[in-house]
Amino acid sequence: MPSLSHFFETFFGKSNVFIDAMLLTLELTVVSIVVGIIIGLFFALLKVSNIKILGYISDVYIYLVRGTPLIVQIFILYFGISSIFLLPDFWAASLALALHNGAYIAEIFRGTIQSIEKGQLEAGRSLGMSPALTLRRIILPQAFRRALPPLGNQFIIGLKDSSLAAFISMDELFNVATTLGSNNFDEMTYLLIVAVYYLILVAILTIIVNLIEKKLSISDR
Amino acid sequence: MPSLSHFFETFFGKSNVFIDAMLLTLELTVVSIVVGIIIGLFFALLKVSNIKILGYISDVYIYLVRGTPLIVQIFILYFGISSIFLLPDFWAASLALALHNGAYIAEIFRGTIQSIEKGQLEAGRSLGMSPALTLRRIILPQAFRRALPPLGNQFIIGLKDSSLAAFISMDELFNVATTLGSNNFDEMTYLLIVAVYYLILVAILTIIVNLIEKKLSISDR
Amino acid sequence: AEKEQLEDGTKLIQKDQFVFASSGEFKPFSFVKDDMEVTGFDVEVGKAVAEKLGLEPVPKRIKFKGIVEGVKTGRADAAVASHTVNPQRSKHVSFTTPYYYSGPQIFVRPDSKLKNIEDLKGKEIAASKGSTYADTAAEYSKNIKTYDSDITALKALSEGRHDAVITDFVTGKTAIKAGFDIVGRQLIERSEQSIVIPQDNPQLLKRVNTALEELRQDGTLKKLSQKYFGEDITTKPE
Amino acid sequence: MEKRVMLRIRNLNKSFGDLHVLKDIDMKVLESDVVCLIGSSGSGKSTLLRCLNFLEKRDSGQILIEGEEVNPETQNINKVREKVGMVFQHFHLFPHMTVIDNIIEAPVHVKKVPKKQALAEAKELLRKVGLEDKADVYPSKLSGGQKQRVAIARAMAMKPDVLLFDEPTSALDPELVGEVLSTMKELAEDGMTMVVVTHEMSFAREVSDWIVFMQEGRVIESGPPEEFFTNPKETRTKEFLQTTVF
Amino acid sequence: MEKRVMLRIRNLNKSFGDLHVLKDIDMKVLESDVVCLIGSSGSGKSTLLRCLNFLEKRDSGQILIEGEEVNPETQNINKVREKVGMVFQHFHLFPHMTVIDNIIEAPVHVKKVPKKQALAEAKELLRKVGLEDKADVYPSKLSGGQKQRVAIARAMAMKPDVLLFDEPTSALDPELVGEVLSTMKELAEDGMTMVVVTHEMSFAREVSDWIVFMQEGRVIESGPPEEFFTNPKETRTKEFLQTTVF
Ligand SMILES: Nc1ncnc2c1ncn2[C@@H]1O[C@H](COP(=O)(O)OP(=O)(O)OP(=O)(O)O)[C@@H](O)[C@H]1O
Ligand SMILES: Nc1ncnc2c1ncn2[C@@H]1O[C@H](COP(=O)(O)OP(=O)(O)OP(=O)(O)O)[C@@H](O)[C@H]1O
Ligand SMILES: [Mg+2]
Ligand SMILES: [Mg+2]
Repeated sequence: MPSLSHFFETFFGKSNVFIDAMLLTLELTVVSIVVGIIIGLFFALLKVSNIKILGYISDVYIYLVRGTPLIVQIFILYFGISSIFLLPDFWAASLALALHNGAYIAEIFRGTIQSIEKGQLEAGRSLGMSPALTLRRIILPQAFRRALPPLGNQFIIGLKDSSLAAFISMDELFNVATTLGSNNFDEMTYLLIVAVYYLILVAILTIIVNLIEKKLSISDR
Repeated sequence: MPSLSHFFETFFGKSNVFIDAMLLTLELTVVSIVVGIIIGLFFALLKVSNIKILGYISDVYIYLVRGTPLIVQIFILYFGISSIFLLPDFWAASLALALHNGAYIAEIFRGTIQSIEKGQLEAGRSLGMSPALTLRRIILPQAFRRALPPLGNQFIIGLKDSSLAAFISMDELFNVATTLGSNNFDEMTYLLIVAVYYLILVAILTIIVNLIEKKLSISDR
Repeated sequence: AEKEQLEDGTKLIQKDQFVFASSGEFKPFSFVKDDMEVTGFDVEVGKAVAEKLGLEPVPKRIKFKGIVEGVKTGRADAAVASHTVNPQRSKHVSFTTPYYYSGPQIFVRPDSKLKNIEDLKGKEIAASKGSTYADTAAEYSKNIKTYDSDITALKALSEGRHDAVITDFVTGKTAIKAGFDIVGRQLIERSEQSIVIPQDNPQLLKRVNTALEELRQDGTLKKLSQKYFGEDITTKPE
Repeated sequence: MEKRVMLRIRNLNKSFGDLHVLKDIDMKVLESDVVCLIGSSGSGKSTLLRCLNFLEKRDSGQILIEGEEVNPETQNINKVREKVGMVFQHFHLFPHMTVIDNIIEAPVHVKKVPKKQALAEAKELLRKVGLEDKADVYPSKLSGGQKQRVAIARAMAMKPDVLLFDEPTSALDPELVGEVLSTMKELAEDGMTMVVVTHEMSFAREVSDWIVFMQEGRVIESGPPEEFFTNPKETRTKEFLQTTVF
Repeated sequence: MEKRVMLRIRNLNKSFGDLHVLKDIDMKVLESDVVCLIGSSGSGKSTLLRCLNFLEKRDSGQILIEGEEVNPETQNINKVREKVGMVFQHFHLFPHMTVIDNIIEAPVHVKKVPKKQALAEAKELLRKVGLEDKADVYPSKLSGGQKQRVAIARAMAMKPDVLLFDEPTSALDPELVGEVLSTMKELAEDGMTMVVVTHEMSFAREVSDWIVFMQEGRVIESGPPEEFFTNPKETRTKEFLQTTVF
């Protein structure tokens, strides 16, 4: 275990490097969650589409993602994506994470879409709105609102999962810790420092998620 | 992408290596979940103990685990454990994973213990049973039963998470894939093979969890 | 963690074993055979050292990033893993005398115009994480990407990612032999590779240095180098 | 002057799996008439209404609106629905929109009415149902009776030829029933064609022009209210009227 | 022969936060008497019973069992509880144990009665409550009345000196109330000392030796049932008896 003074010296001495890494961690997380929301919405819609074959496609995607470890997916997707088209590193890494997040987000949306009572759909249809219009104007806005708290949690999970992008050359927090750490033969100090960064980020996000939850439950009254 | 014939050739040709790795994956998972159950039960009891300071200790443990990525924990714990006492590799890796699983399992138990109605405790107390005896004979057996389905899910998560033990020298499925893969300059084939192993394991476990859930819901009637 | 202590003060995890670590993902220095048994130049050097020490050799694979921390925290007695000596590292661990001399080389795709270190400026360079090659690369460009293993970095290069990889010339050569679509360019510098021993074990350091000297004298090191590289990389180049 | 036939149903049949819910329904609704559908629970009233609005698919039979046959397989069903409005037992207002946005939603997005005009018309409708002060309020802030009146305004905003009501007051607290019924009476007086499923017999007697009594998926008896209530022909109708509180 | 005083309460006070729930309660229960506690909802009956069993902590006052003061701070509360059994409104059987295991649980694990003996006694108790055929059944398979009878047997298995009942029949379907009340009557006839919170006035009148009437945390009136029901002294008692259906 490193001494406290050594820990703080490194913590503050290298803070610019860590802050850059933290920003990359946040960028990876935001992009992979935003893209994951698009992917997740797409597969959730397949699943609730009433067309069986589309539902199966969605099932297979979700099963593949939920049935394998993220680290395996990251390696396969990163190199798999590369062999199809050459995205810049950041986008390849984000897409790999997004495909992972997408499966979990698809499940979130499927749940909240199905939680909207059938009467809402029927009210829209009875007013002459097409299925697509009803979905877009009536169902999805409500499903999105209900999805906010679980999406917040998925964001926190995604933040932590982004650490595995270290293995595909992203200089995010964990990568910086192990790279600088093993370069200096002093991994423990660096690992403890990034752990502190993660703890702070997660604490802030948890507070935000709780605020959203509270606000929604008040405005639902 | 590897050709299908190459994939199957490797899949069956190296099956003994993969099966050994799969067994290690399962051993790591079982041990880390069983030890995690003990740890989780301990912290759940701290949390429901009505002694505030013990509850805080439990909160801190859970926050530390839930607030940092598993890969960071694994590195810190594995080396941290080593610098305190020298466990054999397998046990150090299992303990690192168990400390992670333990936090999630603690939350599971806290939830199911608190879900047992207060009347059960009062009935035990009114019969002259001590708090400890009531806990052991009345509350915990019921809490355990209710915890079975979420514990099953945690087992599946733990199985996938055990892939990160690759980074602390366990030759489980993912490690075999990357090591053999990079030595043969053929990572994709090996990664796809272990993905298949994980998919099969997760599918079997999911069926088992669903069976348990069904059985419990029938006997609850 | 408490290790067992021999009469002369040498500390070992098991008193009759020499547990040494390598990554197993650094062909041909360390790699696994199809039964997952680890071998390679580093591993055979480690085994030879163990024999000279009169101990049972126990090779152990730890992913490259964790090797040094593994040695420091007592998961292995030493690392025989092609670690390059540098002064900063010496603050945290002890290095033996070098058991081979090597150097980083620039690797690019065959169609690349990039030839030498001057051309590296502003280019995207990949290297393996935690290696000194990442530092070397950083001297020429700000745009560095790191991977868990050299092979992965070279693989990414051959698939069209990054402009160059800096890695050990032997590793590059092996990858080219395995069919990677890359070529070697300028050899950048010379470096010394040593066995890593924890700092609190001076007696072991002394005994391993003695063993290495014996292996140099009786030609074992040279023989191993010939076997793996077809040339002797164990003597200091002039 | 003879009234036009607004809605004509011929030989309508509908089953849910093995359950034959509507059996050879024949029925017509004249322009600006109020037709009340009555019958005991499970007799198929809601299903019939939902077939008229194509929320359920009929198995066989014809539905004609203003003399033209409507076939959801070959025609644009949304166009047809613009002519037939529906008010539900549980209102089904859109909770994420204000009252006025609920009302202009369909005119603006389906009929492409300019927003300004839609807003003006919506305000007029709100005035009619007595809720002009609630325009910018969210539905969760309204009482049940207010919700149902907004739902009526929302349906009216599409200027339908026929308005269908499925037990519009049975989810309301008793003291709120009156305000909804009087809104419906006003609509009837304005000449709106309405088909109302209801258990409010006094409303049916007072407001409707025609009563249709259903049992077990069949139309048992129909006629003008005075005759129906005072002198029912069928024994099953008599039995039903005896067990019903007025 | 004078009856022994089994339970004596002096000056008992209890508050929940600002809410003063029990005010200077004074009361005694004689050996083999049945005391019925009656009073309107919220008057503090359950709280009093729970204080007697130390499920709630009293704020001040004394509780004496067989003449000895009981103080949970200085004495082993579990030992005291062995003397005082409790039957709850909602039974609280242990769902993961069979009926017979529910009954022997406390004797075996608290009193360390040999399992064989405990089983024999439990069978005898089950026979008494008329459920000998349900020994190996899980509680979820029993009706409410059967559950409550098992709960009584479970409490009796500890051979308590006093048995407390908190509205033992008010969670039951009306047709199941009788079987529980008759089990309680038999217990009374066997000489069990019982304190019963109940709204079953006919049971109170017929079975009890003493009635205690509470209101707003105070004992308003107490006396033998004939006197209490036919000639209450306090106006508040009269009012309560008038509004209560017999
Ligand atoms: N979606 C459905 N699937 C299967 N059966 C249905 C469905 N909707 C209605 N039914 C059945 O069809 C029959 C007629 O139902 P319907 O709702 O039309 O009756 P109703 O006259 O409106 O009764 P109520 O007065 O209770 O509303 C009932 O037996 C009902 O159970
Ligand atoms: N745990 C508690 N915390 C706060 N207040 C309580 C608690 N338990 C009971 N009370 C309050 O104490 C008062 C007396 O409650 P108690 O349950 O003793 O009444 P009761 O006579 O048994 O009524 P009922 O006939 O409804 O069972 C009530 O106002 C109740 O709300
Ligand atoms: Mg209906
Ligand atoms: Mg009570």
